[in-house]
Amino acid sequence: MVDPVVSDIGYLVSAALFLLGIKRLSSPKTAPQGNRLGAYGMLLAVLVTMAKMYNEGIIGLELIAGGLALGTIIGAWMAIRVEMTGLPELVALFNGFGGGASALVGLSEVLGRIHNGDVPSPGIELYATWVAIGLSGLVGWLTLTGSLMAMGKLKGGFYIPLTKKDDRGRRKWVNFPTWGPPWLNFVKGSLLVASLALICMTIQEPENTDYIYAIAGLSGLLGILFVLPIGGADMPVVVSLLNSMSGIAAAFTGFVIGNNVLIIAGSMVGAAGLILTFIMCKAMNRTLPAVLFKSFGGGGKETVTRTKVGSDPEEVAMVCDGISKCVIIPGYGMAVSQAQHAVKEFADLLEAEDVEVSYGIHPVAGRMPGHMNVLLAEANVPYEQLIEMDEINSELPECDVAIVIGANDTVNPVARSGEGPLGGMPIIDADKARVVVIIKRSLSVGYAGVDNDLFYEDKTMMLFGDGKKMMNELNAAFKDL
Amino acid sequence: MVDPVVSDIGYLVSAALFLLGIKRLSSPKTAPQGNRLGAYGMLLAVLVTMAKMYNEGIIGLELIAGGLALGTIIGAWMAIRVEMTGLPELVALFNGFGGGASALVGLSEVLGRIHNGDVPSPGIELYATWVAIGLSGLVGWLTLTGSLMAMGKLKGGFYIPLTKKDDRGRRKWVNFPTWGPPWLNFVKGSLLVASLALICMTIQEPENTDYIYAIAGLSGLLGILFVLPIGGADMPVVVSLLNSMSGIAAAFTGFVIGNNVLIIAGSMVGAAGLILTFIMCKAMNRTLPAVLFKSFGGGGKETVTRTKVGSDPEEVAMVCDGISKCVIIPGYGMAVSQAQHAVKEFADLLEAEDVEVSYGIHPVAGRMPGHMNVLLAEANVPYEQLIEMDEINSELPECDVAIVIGANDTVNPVARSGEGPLGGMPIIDADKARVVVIIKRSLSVGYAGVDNDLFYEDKTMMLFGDGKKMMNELNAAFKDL
Amino acid sequence: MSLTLTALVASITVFVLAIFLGFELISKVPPTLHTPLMSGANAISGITIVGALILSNSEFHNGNPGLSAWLAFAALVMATINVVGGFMVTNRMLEMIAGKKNRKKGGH
Amino acid sequence: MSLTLTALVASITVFVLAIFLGFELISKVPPTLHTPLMSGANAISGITIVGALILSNSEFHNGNPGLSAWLAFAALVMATINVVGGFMVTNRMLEMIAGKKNRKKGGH
Ligand SMILES: NC(=O)c1ccc[n+]([C@@H]2O[C@H](COP(=O)([O-])OP(=O)(O)OC[C@H]3O[C@@H](n4cnc5c(N)ncnc54)[C@H](OP(=O)(O)O)[C@@H]3O)[C@@H](O)[C@H]2O)c1
Ligand SMILES: NC(=O)c1ccc[n+]([C@@H]2O[C@H](COP(=O)([O-])OP(=O)(O)OC[C@H]3O[C@@H](n4cnc5c(N)ncnc54)[C@H](OP(=O)(O)O)[C@@H]3O)[C@@H](O)[C@H]2O)c1
Repeated sequence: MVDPVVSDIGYLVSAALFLLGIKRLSSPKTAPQGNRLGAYGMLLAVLVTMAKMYNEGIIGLELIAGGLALGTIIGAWMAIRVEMTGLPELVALFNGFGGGASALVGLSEVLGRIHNGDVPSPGIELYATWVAIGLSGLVGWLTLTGSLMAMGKLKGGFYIPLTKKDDRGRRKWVNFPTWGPPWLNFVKGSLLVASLALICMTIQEPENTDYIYAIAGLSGLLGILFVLPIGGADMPVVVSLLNSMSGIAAAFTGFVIGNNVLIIAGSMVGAAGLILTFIMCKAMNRTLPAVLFKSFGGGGKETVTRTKVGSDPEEVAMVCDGISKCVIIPGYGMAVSQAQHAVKEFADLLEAEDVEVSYGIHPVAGRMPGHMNVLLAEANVPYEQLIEMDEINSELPECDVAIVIGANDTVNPVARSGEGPLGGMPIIDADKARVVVIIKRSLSVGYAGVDNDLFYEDKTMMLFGDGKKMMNELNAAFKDL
Repeated sequence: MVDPVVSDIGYLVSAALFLLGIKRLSSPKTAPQGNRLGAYGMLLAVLVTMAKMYNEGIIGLELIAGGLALGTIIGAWMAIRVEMTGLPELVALFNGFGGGASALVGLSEVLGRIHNGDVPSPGIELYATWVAIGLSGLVGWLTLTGSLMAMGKLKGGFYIPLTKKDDRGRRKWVNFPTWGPPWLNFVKGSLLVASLALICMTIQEPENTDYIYAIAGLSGLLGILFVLPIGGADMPVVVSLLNSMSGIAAAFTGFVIGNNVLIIAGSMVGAAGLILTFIMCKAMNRTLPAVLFKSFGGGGKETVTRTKVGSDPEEVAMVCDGISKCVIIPGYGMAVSQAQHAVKEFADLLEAEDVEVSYGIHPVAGRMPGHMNVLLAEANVPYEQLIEMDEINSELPECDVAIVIGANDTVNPVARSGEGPLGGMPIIDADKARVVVIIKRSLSVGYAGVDNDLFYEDKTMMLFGDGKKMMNELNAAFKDL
Repeated sequence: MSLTLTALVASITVFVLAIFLGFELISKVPPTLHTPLMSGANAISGITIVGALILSNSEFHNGNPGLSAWLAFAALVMATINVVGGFMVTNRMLEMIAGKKNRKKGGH
Repeated sequence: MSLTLTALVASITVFVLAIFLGFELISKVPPTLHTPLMSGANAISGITIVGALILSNSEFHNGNPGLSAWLAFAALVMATINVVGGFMVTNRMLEMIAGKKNRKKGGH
């Protein structure tokens, strides 16, 4: 008699842990603790559920143990194996799994009920349960396919297997498509309306599984079409939005199986994720509707027609000799080439000569928010040297040398003009420094696919090559001075 | 069949309105709207309840209509009639009524149940209901008596009726007592423990009304002893804490009658009130335990032994002629004498002579937070001229004349020494101005009962008399110049 | 109104969530608004009026109000004073603070 | 698991409160924490694992798992990946950001 209460209270505690977890995750000092609290909450919820099942008699032990073991191994393996550059994709993938799981739970429940002849007669229970199943399916499948699309876009594209390798030993690369004529929005709208209509129809004919499968199909398609027109540069925002949706899907699943902890945790994540989405939009200087309904960025690479003579490490080392202030501006290229340790070594060399070194961190440098901070922290760069955009911009006019390593869009002066895909995005004013050194492999464009005038300015020295290799050569040259 | 749902949803909407109301009340622009949302929520809750009762059959119509009418008339009359200086007392009184109402509901429920023989047999229902009744009584009665004490202390004292009138035509005035030896904390602790023990005993003997009455008695006494040692200057903090408690009492009442809207609204107010209490403590530069368990301020007036020759309005008007910057520092005395319109007129006169006028607003000037802002807004002083303490302090050294009207503690330099009742309270540095004019009726002390050295400084001109009268004379003198 | 365990736990869930919500709702309040906020929240805590209403209607014995009905009546009066007075007085304060500003904007 | 109206409304109440709570919880997040917060919240949304567990245990017919049991199994695997991988990866990110700082404090 007392058991269900104990488990209910256990669920309540776990919901409270989630709540505190989310709250702590949003502040730098408490974030690791926040994550741990969330994990404890989840562990508690699982244990309480198992205890409850144990009380009622476990019949599917193999299935349960197998599922848990399999999921744990795969999840842990992915989490451990992933490289830092691959993090955003992985988060998107996990998110898709979450949405998919919610949809599957709903599907399993409805099929099981139909099979067992346990369909309620028309009345509040039927309406509430079937609507919840329909909605958790709609949101869940959408999250699954949308997240998989987002993952592909975050990778930027893929190598076609079996094609001829080029001179750098790589196979043919295709970009993930970004395509969205204006009329696609109508299609998306119709799909949504059709799915909702199908949910209404499931109530009329609760035993008809066709409707259920149709909802799955339509909402899966909707997820794909939803992400298709959105440029890769906007993917973090989309993933955050999908994250919010996977929370909502979990909450609906909670209505399906009548469990409060799913409702609480799911809707909390749903709401918090939505707020985070807005915060991220603001950081990228965009509005959510603009992100979702106007295609932008990440698509076709422009062909570069202008040329610029490259410089060499020795020349750059000489320029850096005897200066008093140097700002290092890292970007995606530093992440790809894992140049952070070499960068840190260079900074140490400069500091030994009493040069003041700081790092200018653009909020969307790299491929996920905070990407640069993570990498530079890994290389033991002191936190105080990581300066945020606004602050570094006021320092740059007094800076002797700005070293831009693997960044492009985030220092592109065209953004100030307010036009084109980058228009209006705040940038780091690298061009205000006395000398600008840019380390990248070519003159080609960055994420947003926009040419960068900064490369062609007189004060700019281009150091063509892989980021890590060039930094190491630069360090060697500097030591040889 | 559908009715209870409609009413439940109505309650849910009203809870949401309360939530938005509280949120909006905490930001200047949305505050009036927040209050309105709260009122709509309450109206909705009442209407829903009436509709529900109507459905079930109304038997106590006269009682209900009479109670609502009587309460509305008294409440509205009090709210309309109150003077601005009396606001804090009124809030305390209303708060006490809220707590008392919760306690009475619990009492009514338990007596009714005992009378009807509707006492549940031992089990979860008995435990939950009786504990909730006990707790709502404990918190509710405590809130009632504590709030009444707080109200008395906010008034500062009372005239003893029927005593001989003095030369100003006033009867004998006694200060509200502030008394709290350290051992009183033990007494309070014991009372609390005893009340909790009584609640446990009501569960054993649910039909025994003696316990219920004993809880009421003890917790009422506890409320009195709780507020007795706390000085009048700390009353707003205490009222805020009691406000939080009245919310908790309402939440417990919600458990008693099994109604979610009471639980939601009550616990929300309870939590929000607690946070507000901490915020207010911080603004007054104190900690909550210090406020609650160390008696301070508002007590015995020191006898003034030193003397200072008063000035007259003509002299002050001459000093104010031809200056370029004047800061007006209002305090409780301006509120009492309703001098704000005269002050505004004086400011207009100065501004006509191109003097820069601003008002220095101390966060705890007057008898409630924001007291001065309310009064000056009433006199149409532009909002931009009301400068907060920190900001005005950086301006005061360049100020020619500081006019202190009815303020005392908030400009008392002794606070900087860090000792005595005022020690450590941030003050407005009126003494940094070139000339200080102080308008008050005598040399006597202010709220905290501490003598003020500023009165005796050479640069200080005392203008003795009622605030409004002196301001009007000053205006006349200034026009005559 | 027989209380089941599940219903009790559901109520406790709501209680806990609302407490968390209350904590989160208020973060920074300028001193000017301390009093109106306190006063407005106080008016909301008069929600106990719902309980007073219900009991004023139910605690009758053979059509006559008993002691507990009169207690409920007293609770109803107090709660109504708290609610009506509370919202009105808060409104008065806020009109002083904000209303004047608005009127000014319109006027000048 | 027959659903009454009252229970449904109670669930909706909880739903609404939790949504409000979610909105209030997050107010200002520094850009560095956007990704970990997203990733951690995502792991929490894997709470659907509870549903998958329950259904993995119940959807049997004569002791044999039917289609819906296998669906629940798939859901369980996915949810577990989401939960385990999600918390671990978040932890890795945060260790990068914050852990290093702490180690430094200790070391130097
Ligand atoms: N932070 C986020 O949340 C986020 C997420 C998604 C998208 N975005 C978008 O990504 C962009 C970030 O700007 P960003 O300046 O950091 O990067 P970027 O504009 O994408 O440019 C990166 C540059 O690095 C170079 N590069 C690539 N691999 C390299 C290697 N191995 N060694 C050296 N250089 C290499 C590339 O030039 P070469 O090919 O010539 O070497 C490329 O031009 C913005 O448009 C932003 O909106 C941001
Ligand atoms: N704001 C709050 O939340 C709050 C609440 C409660 C207590 N307090 C406390 O109250 C104090 C506020 O400081 P304060 O500087 O505003 O006031 P105060 O220190 O209380 O001094 C007010 C002065 O006004 C004078 N006065 C009284 N009636 C007057 C009249 N009709 N005309 C002219 N002067 C008159 C009094 O002197 P005479 O008798 O000589 O005229 C008195 O010294 C602080 O100690 C604060 O902690 C604040």
